[in-house]
Amino acid sequence: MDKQRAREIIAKRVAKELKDGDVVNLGIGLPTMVANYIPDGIDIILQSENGFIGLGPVSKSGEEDKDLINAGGQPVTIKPGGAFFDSATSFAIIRGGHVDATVLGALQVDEKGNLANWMIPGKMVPGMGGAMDLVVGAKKVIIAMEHTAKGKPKILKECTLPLTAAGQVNLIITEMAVIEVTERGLVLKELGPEATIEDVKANTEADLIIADDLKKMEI
Amino acid sequence: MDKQRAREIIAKRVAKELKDGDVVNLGIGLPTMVANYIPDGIDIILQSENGFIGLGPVSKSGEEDKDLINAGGQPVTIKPGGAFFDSATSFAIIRGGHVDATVLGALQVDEKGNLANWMIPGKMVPGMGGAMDLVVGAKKVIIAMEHTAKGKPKILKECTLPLTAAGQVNLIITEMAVIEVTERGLVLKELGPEATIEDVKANTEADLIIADDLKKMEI
Amino acid sequence: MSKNKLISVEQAVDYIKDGMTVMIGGFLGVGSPNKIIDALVKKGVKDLTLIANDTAFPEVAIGKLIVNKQIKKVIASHIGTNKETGRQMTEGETEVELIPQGTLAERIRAAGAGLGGILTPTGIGTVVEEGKRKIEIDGKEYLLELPLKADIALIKGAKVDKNGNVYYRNSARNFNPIMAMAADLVIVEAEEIVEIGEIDPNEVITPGIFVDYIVRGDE
Amino acid sequence: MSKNKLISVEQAVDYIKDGMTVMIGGFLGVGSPNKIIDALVKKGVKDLTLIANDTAFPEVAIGKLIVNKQIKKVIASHIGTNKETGRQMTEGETEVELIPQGTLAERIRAAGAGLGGILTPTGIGTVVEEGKRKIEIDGKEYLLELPLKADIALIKGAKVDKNGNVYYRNSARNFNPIMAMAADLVIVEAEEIVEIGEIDPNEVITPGIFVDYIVRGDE
Repeated sequence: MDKQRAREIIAKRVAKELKDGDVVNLGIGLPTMVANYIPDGIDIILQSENGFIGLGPVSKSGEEDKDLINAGGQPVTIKPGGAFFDSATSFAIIRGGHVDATVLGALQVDEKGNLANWMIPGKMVPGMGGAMDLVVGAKKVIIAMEHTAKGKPKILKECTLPLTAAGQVNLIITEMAVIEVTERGLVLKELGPEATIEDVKANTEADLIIADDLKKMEI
Repeated sequence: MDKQRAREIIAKRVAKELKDGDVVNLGIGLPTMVANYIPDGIDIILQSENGFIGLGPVSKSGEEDKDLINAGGQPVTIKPGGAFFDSATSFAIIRGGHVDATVLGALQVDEKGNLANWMIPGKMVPGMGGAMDLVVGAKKVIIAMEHTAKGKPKILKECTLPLTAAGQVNLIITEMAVIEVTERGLVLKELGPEATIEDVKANTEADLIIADDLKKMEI
Repeated sequence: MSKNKLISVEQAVDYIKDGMTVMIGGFLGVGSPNKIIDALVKKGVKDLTLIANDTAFPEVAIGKLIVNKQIKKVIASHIGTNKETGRQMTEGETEVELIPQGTLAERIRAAGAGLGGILTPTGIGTVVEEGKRKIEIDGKEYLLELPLKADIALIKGAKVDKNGNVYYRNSARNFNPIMAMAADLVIVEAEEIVEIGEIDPNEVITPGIFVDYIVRGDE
Repeated sequence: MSKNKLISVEQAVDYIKDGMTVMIGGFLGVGSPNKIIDALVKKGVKDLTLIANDTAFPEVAIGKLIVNKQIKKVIASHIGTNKETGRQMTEGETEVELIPQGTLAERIRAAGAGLGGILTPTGIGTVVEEGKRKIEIDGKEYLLELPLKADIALIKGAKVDKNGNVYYRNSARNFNPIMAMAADLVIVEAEEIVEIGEIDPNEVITPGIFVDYIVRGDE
C-alpha cells in the first residue's frame, strides 16, 4: 500500500475513536493528521503541551502569530473558548488525567503495552519532550503508526529500544489492524481494508488473539 | 506600662527592621499595626496569604469590595502594582523563600527559636492557618509580642505548647527588649524605653546573653 | 465544546449525595459559591466530608453547612472564626483535621496534577508530623504529603463563559483554581455568564476543560 | 516598590558570569528573551549550565548559545530541533541531561515553591529511573524528583510594568512563569514596558516581586 494512503487510513480510523467533548493531545507527524478527519457532529478539544487548549488549524500563510505555535513548532491558531497556561499547568493537565486521549507514533510497541518512541541509542536522541508524561497521564493512549518499518515488525513480543513508558498503551491502530492491549495480550479487533489475518500475523512479532467479533475497519 | 503604649512601642520597633523593597507578611493583630509605622522613604510590599501582594490599608467605610479581604477577613485595598494569585501560588511564594520577613505573635517562644502560637490543647484550637508555612518559609521570622502574659514569661527555656515550627525564629521584639536568636542562645540586643536588664531577666524564663553593644531601643 | 454546561442550582445539588467528599472554594466566605451552598443547606445533604480552607462564620457561606450539621468531617487549615465548628469538634460530633494552609493547597494541587505526593518542610518538628513519612534530602528533613481529592468541587467565578472558562476577581480566587483540578465533578457558580470568546484566552484562570457544569449565581 | 528595575541589556549580561546556571524561557524559540541571548552570544560568557525546555534551532534564540559553544551542560526535555546540540553531545563536547517535559516543569516549580521534591509516575520503567529514589504509595510507584534551581533566570514578557509585573501573550508563556520563581536573580525582557497600574492585578501572571530587572526588548 502506498504510504500516503496508509497514513490516511490510520488517521481516519483513529479519528473515530474520539468522542464528543474529549480533550485530546495529538503527537507530531501522523497523529496531527487525525484532526483533519474528525466526524461531523463530534467536537474534540485539542491540548497543545506547550501551553494551551483549543488548538486550531495551522495558520494561513501571512497570518502567523509569532507567539503562537504548536508543540511541533508550526504556527497555529487557537479556537474561541480556548485558554493559555504555563508549562507546569500544561503538564498538570496531562499527568493529572485531564486529557482523555493521546495519539502518538511509535518506534516499537509490545504485548505488555510498553512503548518505545523517543530514542535509538547511538543514533537518534532527540529527547522525550512531553511524550513520557502524555503516555503516563492520558486516560487512553492510542498508538497511530504504520504497521511495519522497512518491512520489519514494530509490534513486538518485547520492546528492545529504551521505553517511553511501561504498560500504558491501550490501542494500536495501523493501516493493517486495530489491536487492543489487554491483560490477556494483544487482541486483533479489526482488519485494515486490504489486510487478512495472515497478513497481520506475518507482519507482527507479538502473539495476537483474534477477537470473536473481528471486523473490517470502517473508515 | 499601659497595654496600648506597649503595643505601639513593639509595632514601631518592628517597623525599623524592615528594609526598602522587602516583601513582608504581617500576622493578624499586633503585627498588622506595624504597617502604620514604616519610616518615610521605606517602601515595603505586603503579602496577604489569601492571595495577593500589594496589600493596602483597610477599606474606608462604604468602600468595601466584597471580593477583597486580608487574611484576617477585614475588607482591604490593593496598591497599584499589586497582583492577585491563587492559594497554591501564594504559599509557593511563602514557602519558596520569596517573603523577606514575617511578623507574627506568639504564645511562647524559646531559646532554640521554637515557636508556639497556634493552639492551647483543650482550650483554643483554631488551626494553624498559614502560620506554619510562614514561619518555615520566610527569610526572617520576627516575633512581635508583649513580653509577658498576665505577668508570666512567654520567652521560655523550652516551649510547652504544641509548636508552630522548630528553630525558625530569628528575632523577638517586645516592649521590654529586642532579643536575637543565635546558635549560642538568646542575645539581648536592646532594652525597651522603660526597661532595665534586671527587668528583662526577671520577666524571661530563658537564659539571656547580654550583647556587648547593648543599646536602648530607638523608636 | 458542544455540551451545554448550564444547569439550575437544584440540578447542581442533585449531584451531591450523602457521604460524598466535597471541596468548596473560598477564604472566610470570600469566593465561595453561596447560592449552591444555600441550596445544599435547604436540601439537607448530610455526612459530607468537607475540604475547604476554613469554615467561615456561623451565618456565612460554608459556615452554614457546619451549623446545619451536614458535615461529618472537616479538612481545613483554620476553624477559629466559626465557634460552632470548634464546639462540634470538642464534643466529638464532627471530626476535624487541621492542615497547614500551604500544605492544604499543595496537596489539592498534587491531586489535580497527577503527583503521588510532595515534600514540604512545613510541619517538621510539630504535631503535623504524626503518622507521616519523613524524607531527608541533602541533610534536610521534609514531610511527604499526599494528594487530596474530592468527588465534587464547588467553586465560584466572577465571570464564566459558556465553555466553563473562569475568570476570578481579586482575593476571591484563593482555593478555587486548584480545587477545580482535583475533583471528579466540578460545578462553578458564576456571578456573570458570558459568551464563548468574551474572556481573552490569556486571561482565563481556570480552563473550561475542568468545569463540568455552570450555575448562574445571584450577583 | 521604589527600586528602578530598568537596566540596559549590557548591564543585564554583566550579571551572567562564566560557569553559572542559567534558566532561559521559551519553547522552540517562542517566548525566549532574544535580545539578552544575542548580547550573551556577543559577550561570549562561557561554561554555562543551561536549563531550558529545548535548544530551539541553530540560528534561533537559545540555539545560538549552543552553536557558539557557550554551554557546558544542557538540561532540557528536547534537543532534536537543533542538530548541533546532538553533535556536541555525541562527540562529548557538551553534557546533555534529558528530562521529561512535565518533570522538568515540576522540578523548576518545586524549587520556586520551596518543596523538597515531588513524586511523579512519569519515567517509571524507563531509563529516567536511573539513580533516583522510588517511593511506593498505595501500591503505585513514583519517582522522587528534586527541585531544579538556577543562579539566573532570563525570561520574556509581552507587557511588563515598572514594578516587574509580567503579562505573557499566547504560547510565549510556557516555562517563563515558573523559571521566574526558581532563580536567585531574574531578568525579564519586555516587549512593552508600561506604567505601574496599567496591568490589572487580576491579569498579572508573574508578580513583580519575582523580577529583579527589566530590559527593554526590540519589539
